[in-house]
Amino acid sequence: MVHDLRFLLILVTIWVVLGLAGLLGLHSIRLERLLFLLGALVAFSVAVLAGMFLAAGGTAQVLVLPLGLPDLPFHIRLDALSAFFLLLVGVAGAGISTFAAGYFRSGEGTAPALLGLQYHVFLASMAVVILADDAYLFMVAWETMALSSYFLVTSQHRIPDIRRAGFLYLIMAHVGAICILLSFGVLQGGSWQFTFDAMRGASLTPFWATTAFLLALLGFGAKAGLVPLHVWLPEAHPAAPSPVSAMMSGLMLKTAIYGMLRISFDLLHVRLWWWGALLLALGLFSALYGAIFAAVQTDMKRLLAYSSIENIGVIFTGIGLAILFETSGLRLFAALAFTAALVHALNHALFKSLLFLATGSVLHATKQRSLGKLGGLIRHMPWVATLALVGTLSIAGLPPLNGFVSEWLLLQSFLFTPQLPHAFLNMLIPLGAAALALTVALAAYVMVKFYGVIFLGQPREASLANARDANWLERLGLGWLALGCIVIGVLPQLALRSAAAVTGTLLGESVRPSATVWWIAPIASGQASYSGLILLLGIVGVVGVAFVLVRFLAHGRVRRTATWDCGYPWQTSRMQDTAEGFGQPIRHMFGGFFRMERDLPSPTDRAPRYRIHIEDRLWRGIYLPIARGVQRLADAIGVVQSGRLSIYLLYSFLTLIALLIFVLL
Amino acid sequence: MSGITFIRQLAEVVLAIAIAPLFSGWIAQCRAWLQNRSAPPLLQPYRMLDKLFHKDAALAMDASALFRATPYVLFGAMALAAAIIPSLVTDLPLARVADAIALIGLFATARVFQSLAAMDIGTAFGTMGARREMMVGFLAEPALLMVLFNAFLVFGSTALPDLVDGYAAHRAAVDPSVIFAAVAFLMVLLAENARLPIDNPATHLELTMIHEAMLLEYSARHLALVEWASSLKLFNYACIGFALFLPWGIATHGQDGGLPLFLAFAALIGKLALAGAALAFVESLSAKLRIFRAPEYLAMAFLIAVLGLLVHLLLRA
Amino acid sequence: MPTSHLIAQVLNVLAAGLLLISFAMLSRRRTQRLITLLAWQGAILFLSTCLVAHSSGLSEIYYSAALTLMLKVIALPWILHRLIYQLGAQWDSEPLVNIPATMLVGLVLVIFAFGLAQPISMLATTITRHTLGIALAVILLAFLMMITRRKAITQVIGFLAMENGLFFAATSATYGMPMVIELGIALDLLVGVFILGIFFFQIREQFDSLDLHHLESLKED
Amino acid sequence: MEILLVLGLPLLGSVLLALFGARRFAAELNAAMSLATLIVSSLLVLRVIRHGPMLVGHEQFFVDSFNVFLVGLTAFVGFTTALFSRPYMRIEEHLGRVTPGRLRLYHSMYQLFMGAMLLALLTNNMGLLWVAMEAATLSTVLLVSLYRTRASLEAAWKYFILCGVGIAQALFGTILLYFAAEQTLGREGMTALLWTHLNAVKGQLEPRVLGLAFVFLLVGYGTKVGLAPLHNWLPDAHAEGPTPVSAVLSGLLLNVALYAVIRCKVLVEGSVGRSLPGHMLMTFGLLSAVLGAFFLWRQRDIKRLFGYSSIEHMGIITFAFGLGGPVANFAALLHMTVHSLTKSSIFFTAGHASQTAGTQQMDGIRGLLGISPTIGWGLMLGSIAILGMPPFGVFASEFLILTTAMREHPWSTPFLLIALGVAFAAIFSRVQPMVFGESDAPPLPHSPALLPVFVHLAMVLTLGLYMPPALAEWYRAAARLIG
Repeated sequence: MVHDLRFLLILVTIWVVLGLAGLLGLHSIRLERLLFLLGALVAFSVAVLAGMFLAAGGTAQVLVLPLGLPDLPFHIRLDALSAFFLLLVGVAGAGISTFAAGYFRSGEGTAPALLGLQYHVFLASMAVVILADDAYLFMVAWETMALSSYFLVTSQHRIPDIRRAGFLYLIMAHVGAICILLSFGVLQGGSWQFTFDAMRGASLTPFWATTAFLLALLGFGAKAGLVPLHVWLPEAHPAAPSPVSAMMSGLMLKTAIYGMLRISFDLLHVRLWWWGALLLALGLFSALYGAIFAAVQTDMKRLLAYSSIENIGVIFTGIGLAILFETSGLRLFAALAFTAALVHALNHALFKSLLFLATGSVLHATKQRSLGKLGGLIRHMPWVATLALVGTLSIAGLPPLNGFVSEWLLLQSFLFTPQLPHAFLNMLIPLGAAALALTVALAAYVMVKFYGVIFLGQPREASLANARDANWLERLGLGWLALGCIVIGVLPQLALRSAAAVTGTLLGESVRPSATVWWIAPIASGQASYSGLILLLGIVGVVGVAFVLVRFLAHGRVRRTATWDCGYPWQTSRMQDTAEGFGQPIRHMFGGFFRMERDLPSPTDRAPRYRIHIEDRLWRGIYLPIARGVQRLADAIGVVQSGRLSIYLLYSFLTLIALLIFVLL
Repeated sequence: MSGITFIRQLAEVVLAIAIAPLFSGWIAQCRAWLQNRSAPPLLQPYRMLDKLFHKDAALAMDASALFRATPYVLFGAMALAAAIIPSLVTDLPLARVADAIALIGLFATARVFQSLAAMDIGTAFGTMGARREMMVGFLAEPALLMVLFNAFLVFGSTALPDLVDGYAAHRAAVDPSVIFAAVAFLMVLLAENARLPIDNPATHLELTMIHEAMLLEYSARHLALVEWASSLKLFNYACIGFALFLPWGIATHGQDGGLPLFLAFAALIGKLALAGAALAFVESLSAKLRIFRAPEYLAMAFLIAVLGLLVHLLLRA
Repeated sequence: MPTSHLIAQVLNVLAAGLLLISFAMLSRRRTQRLITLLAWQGAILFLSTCLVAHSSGLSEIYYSAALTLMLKVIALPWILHRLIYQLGAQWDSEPLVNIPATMLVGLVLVIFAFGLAQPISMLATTITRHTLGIALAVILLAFLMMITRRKAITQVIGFLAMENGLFFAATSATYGMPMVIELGIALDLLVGVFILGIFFFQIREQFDSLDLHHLESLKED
Repeated sequence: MEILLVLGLPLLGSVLLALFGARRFAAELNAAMSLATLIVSSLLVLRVIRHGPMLVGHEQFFVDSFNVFLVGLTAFVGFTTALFSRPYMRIEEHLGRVTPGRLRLYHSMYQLFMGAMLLALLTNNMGLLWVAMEAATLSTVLLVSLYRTRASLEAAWKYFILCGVGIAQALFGTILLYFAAEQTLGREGMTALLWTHLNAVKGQLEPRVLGLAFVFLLVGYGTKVGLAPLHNWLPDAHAEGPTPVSAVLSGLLLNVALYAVIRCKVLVEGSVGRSLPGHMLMTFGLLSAVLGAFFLWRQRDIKRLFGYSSIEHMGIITFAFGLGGPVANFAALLHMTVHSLTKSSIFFTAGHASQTAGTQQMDGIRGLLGISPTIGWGLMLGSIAILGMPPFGVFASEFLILTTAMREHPWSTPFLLIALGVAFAAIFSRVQPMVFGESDAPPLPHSPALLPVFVHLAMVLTLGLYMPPALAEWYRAAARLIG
């Protein structure tokens, strides 16, 4: 019974059609709104289909389309893994599209119709990437995804910085894509079949398997923003319009995760334990790196971008653990780590999109991106503030919301690493757990900064007073995502059950989704367990009781007074602690990571100013040298074209002689 | 859940809420003795709470709903934690809701809410306090996790009831690593509960304070709830410590009935008394650290915990 | 048979002459002199072609001999003479760097060419087979000459010398290409020279000189 | 019959245009003649598809699936380029860069050039092939020097001398070939130069001679393909000639030259075996690809830029042919097709772009989207296509080539990776600011004809996503022929 797949295909095509339909009215924003809403509907149905498929157990369905290369028609396949990621795309996509329907205004950069086209092509290509079952279709969809998102990023192409960001993004994406291509070239292993089925069948020597794995890691790592391949991410995500940032950060990065999982767990049979160690190290480093840089950002979207790097790092950590366990035969623990990675991917899709969209609303309401010019918006934009609070708490990894679930699962799987049969490794990895804990807590720090500086405190600019709250469509979109965060947080069983289908097919083993409906105990009931539902009910219950008692026994009288000014009556809102201030402890502690230039005012300054500029060491360390090297090489080679005819003749002459000698020998 | 267990659960929560202020009062008294001050009466905390509850709450002009809700959230979180931690008996209906790691998460929730509330008014002190509180938090967490890791390695679970039962099963086996873990845990406890040497609960000297800085804008019943919550937090930490390192006397599975319960209660009181005295002693010996010495302090705690871990792995192998 | 042997001897002598002329071209400075040498080359080609025709008894080679006479001995040199007179370039000469070195390189080339041609010419059935190496040598020498020259006209002369070498190769190794091809080649050659003639004037009016160092502006800088 | 027309029509056209080339309707006539050629050659194509290879005119003309597809391509691009050149040359005239007299030369030479290329493709006679190539060179020399500026003269001169010398080498190669053939075939009825006959007996041909012959042929025709280090004429000629000529040069002439090389390769392989020619081609290919990519990095002139990109792509195609085998040959043929379609369309847009900006210097070209969205999007999409981004067809062939290389000659992939990466960075970093950003240039006097651009791009896009079975079969057959 293949019609799940058929339906999905139809839905994907509908996306494309919607995109094209926008061209009917090139500048009519109304039409676009409608189309975006329809797109949201489609996304929702994709999610529903994928969810039903997973619930049904996820037996693979295959289909061959009469398109593509002559010997290589497009193969598509729906199995548990792809269904899970489709679910992710659908759920988050529905929210983002709804928001986008209310967000895009005409007169901002590209014409709305083109925006709509690129947007829907972007969505569709992501779905196809996940559905693809042969290398060619995969690559086509993959690059289409990069391309459409590039155009979306540069939709306001009159700003040079945005152009620069877009260029950096596209070049990284393209080079990564070539690496993935080469990896496929290895994977097909002599059978000139580029279908994934053939690759599953192909038997590779460890050397070739490693080559394929490393190439894939390069390619997908570049897309996912794994340090040190992350440089494009903090440039491109802020440059894009907020719904697009949400899509890129929430969904597109996950397609890279999908690719990594697909290749290393499905297409490759040989797996070496040190791959896992490598991924683990890279993941932890990225996580820490992202968190630290996020803490010192002063632009709200850059902050979120760096936090994306952090979360991607967390996910890769999970994958690395899974490989380590799997190669040591500890399948159940592998399943646990794998599940943690999957669930965290899903969660990140939800709360990161939510937060990016929230910044979008703030941007529209205030025209400000710099944290130094925001503040106190909870009073003017209560809706956005409340929904963003949900996202903030989730991404900070706090129970009873969803962010905590995945991190809890990951820590749980870390607890079993001492059972690994590798000396040293099983003593080192616990430190990894510590690093993870540090990262999680840092994320909480970052998010307090984010939320506090934007929504709390006094408005730092007078203009903020007339900020308007989001319109109903935007609220709907935000609300949907927030709901997602809460539901997964409170009923993690749902996510676990979906993930169980995946691990079941890929690892042959899966964690127990839940002991009872009440709580989850992934390894064994009676072992470590957690219940978001009861936590939530408990807190709410106690709070309610406490509230009633206080009101009942004491009283509810409130006197509104001025803020205590510590005896200094001339305080202004500019005297609040700033984003820089909030980042200061981090700068102080992790100074080694940054390249800082700052000019401090001297006490005698008439108009004292404080400026700090923080840079990524890796950028100067790796990328600029490469660029310079290419430039030098190009200059050296340019000498060849000297302009003198006799020199050119000499070239031909020497070539001739050389070839003749070559033939003689 | 059957009625009796439910009642037991309820009793434990109520007990915790009731005696938490007493515990902090007792610590204050011990400190006073050790510093040859005339000690405040033991019930002073209750008097203060009572006073605060009957005052009118003075709220800053533009305090948001978040600001007003936070005290209740804090209190709720801490009370729930108290319900989960086996302070008297291990087979509680709620005990399975969260293992130790989840408990840390719960505390983190409380911390975040408190920091956000502190930033809400937008005074310099509030934000500064929030920043420092979060900083201490993210420094303390790795050490705490290492402690739990250690416990897991010894008893194969991070659920507190299992740990306690595990002790009961083979109480003779005291792993040397546990001692390291205990020291680390104590250091973390001091840091997390705004005690010396990280923070001084008794000071209002603006530039050094962390916890107090966040409460500056609170008054009356809100303040009362916050204070109560923080004493509950201290109590909870103490109980976690007992569950991890001196679980003697806690009524394990099957040991229901009056006597074990009473014994457990007595044991708890005794342990609390000793622990309070010990805390006061440690605090009196130590001086407040500069805020940027805090990382070194917590790094030390982390190091000790890791040492414990490695010791365990070595001995096991 | 003795006559064919004799003919072969004569052919070899002619070939040697061809080679000699190529070396002479390498070392001449005066443009006019070069043109004369070119004409001489053509003449030798004509003779050798006649001989080949005679010995092989293939009539169409006579045609190609006639073609050679008309084109290479009469037409092209004449056109070139007219050109340089009209361009007023008949007296100008160009400095050549280090003629002995050039000669030495040329010598090496000749050896190389012979070595290259040796195994092949063994296969040939024609009586002229040994001259294949010489033809190749002539081609390479002409190439060398084009490289060393700094003036447009002299480069063209080098180019034509190369054609001569090719033609010689064709006749000596294979009794000449089929007629159609030869006609086509000749036509191309003629048209090419005409176009070049046009070019000379244009270049002159643009740069008022035919020195190639004016034509070095298009480059990577 | 068709063949006669295919060859006759362009010649007739060049004669007519030599007479009326200066008239108002000359451009239309040019287009019409090209259209006629296109129609006839498509008839020829259909016929070959239906009845298979054909050998006509005393075996002087030979059509198999390899060259017939190039014939179709050549006729098609010739036609679209004629369409494009109509408004383009009008604008040039309007800008006073060409006189009616020059236009006459231009049109007549254009047709002659098309004729010469078709002859080169269709002939079965290696000598005739040589003659046709030389004729093509001569006609394009005049086209390149059309503007009579210093730069264009210099470019034409270099083009002439380099290609002349190269072609001379090719002639020597041909002579050697003939010489070798004579040993086996004898010289009865001058069949010894007919490719079909040579192909029949290639097994018996003397390997040493053929090895030498291949060297000369490769250097000779390779010069016209633009293989590094024989490429030096190419960027100048592309940059200085009128844009339609640049389009046909890199869209068609390079293909035809490469066609010649491959025909020779087939013969040589038969006698000396695969490895020698294969390695030569692969080396040349990689060298051209890498050098071309690095040259791209430092360009300022838009047409020069894309000239170098042609070198890079020719390198890739040559490399693929060097790899050999059904997959690689298939990919190479596909790449020939999509490259000539894409590159010509890029030159169309680049030409109009430089007309709007009034300069070929890329620093002077800004904000095309603002001036004329069609030009802007044309250039953007074209560059993206030529850079091998899916879903455009260029990617399809690069996909096959890279994956094949990865398995067969892994050592070569780093070079390809570098070449593609550098080329991408170079071209895109130039194109982006030209397309995006602000500009205040005035619109063109005549409306540009960009229909061909989008037709080409649409075809390339289709080839990337769906290849008609007939076409695929045809490519396969051709790939088999090349072996």
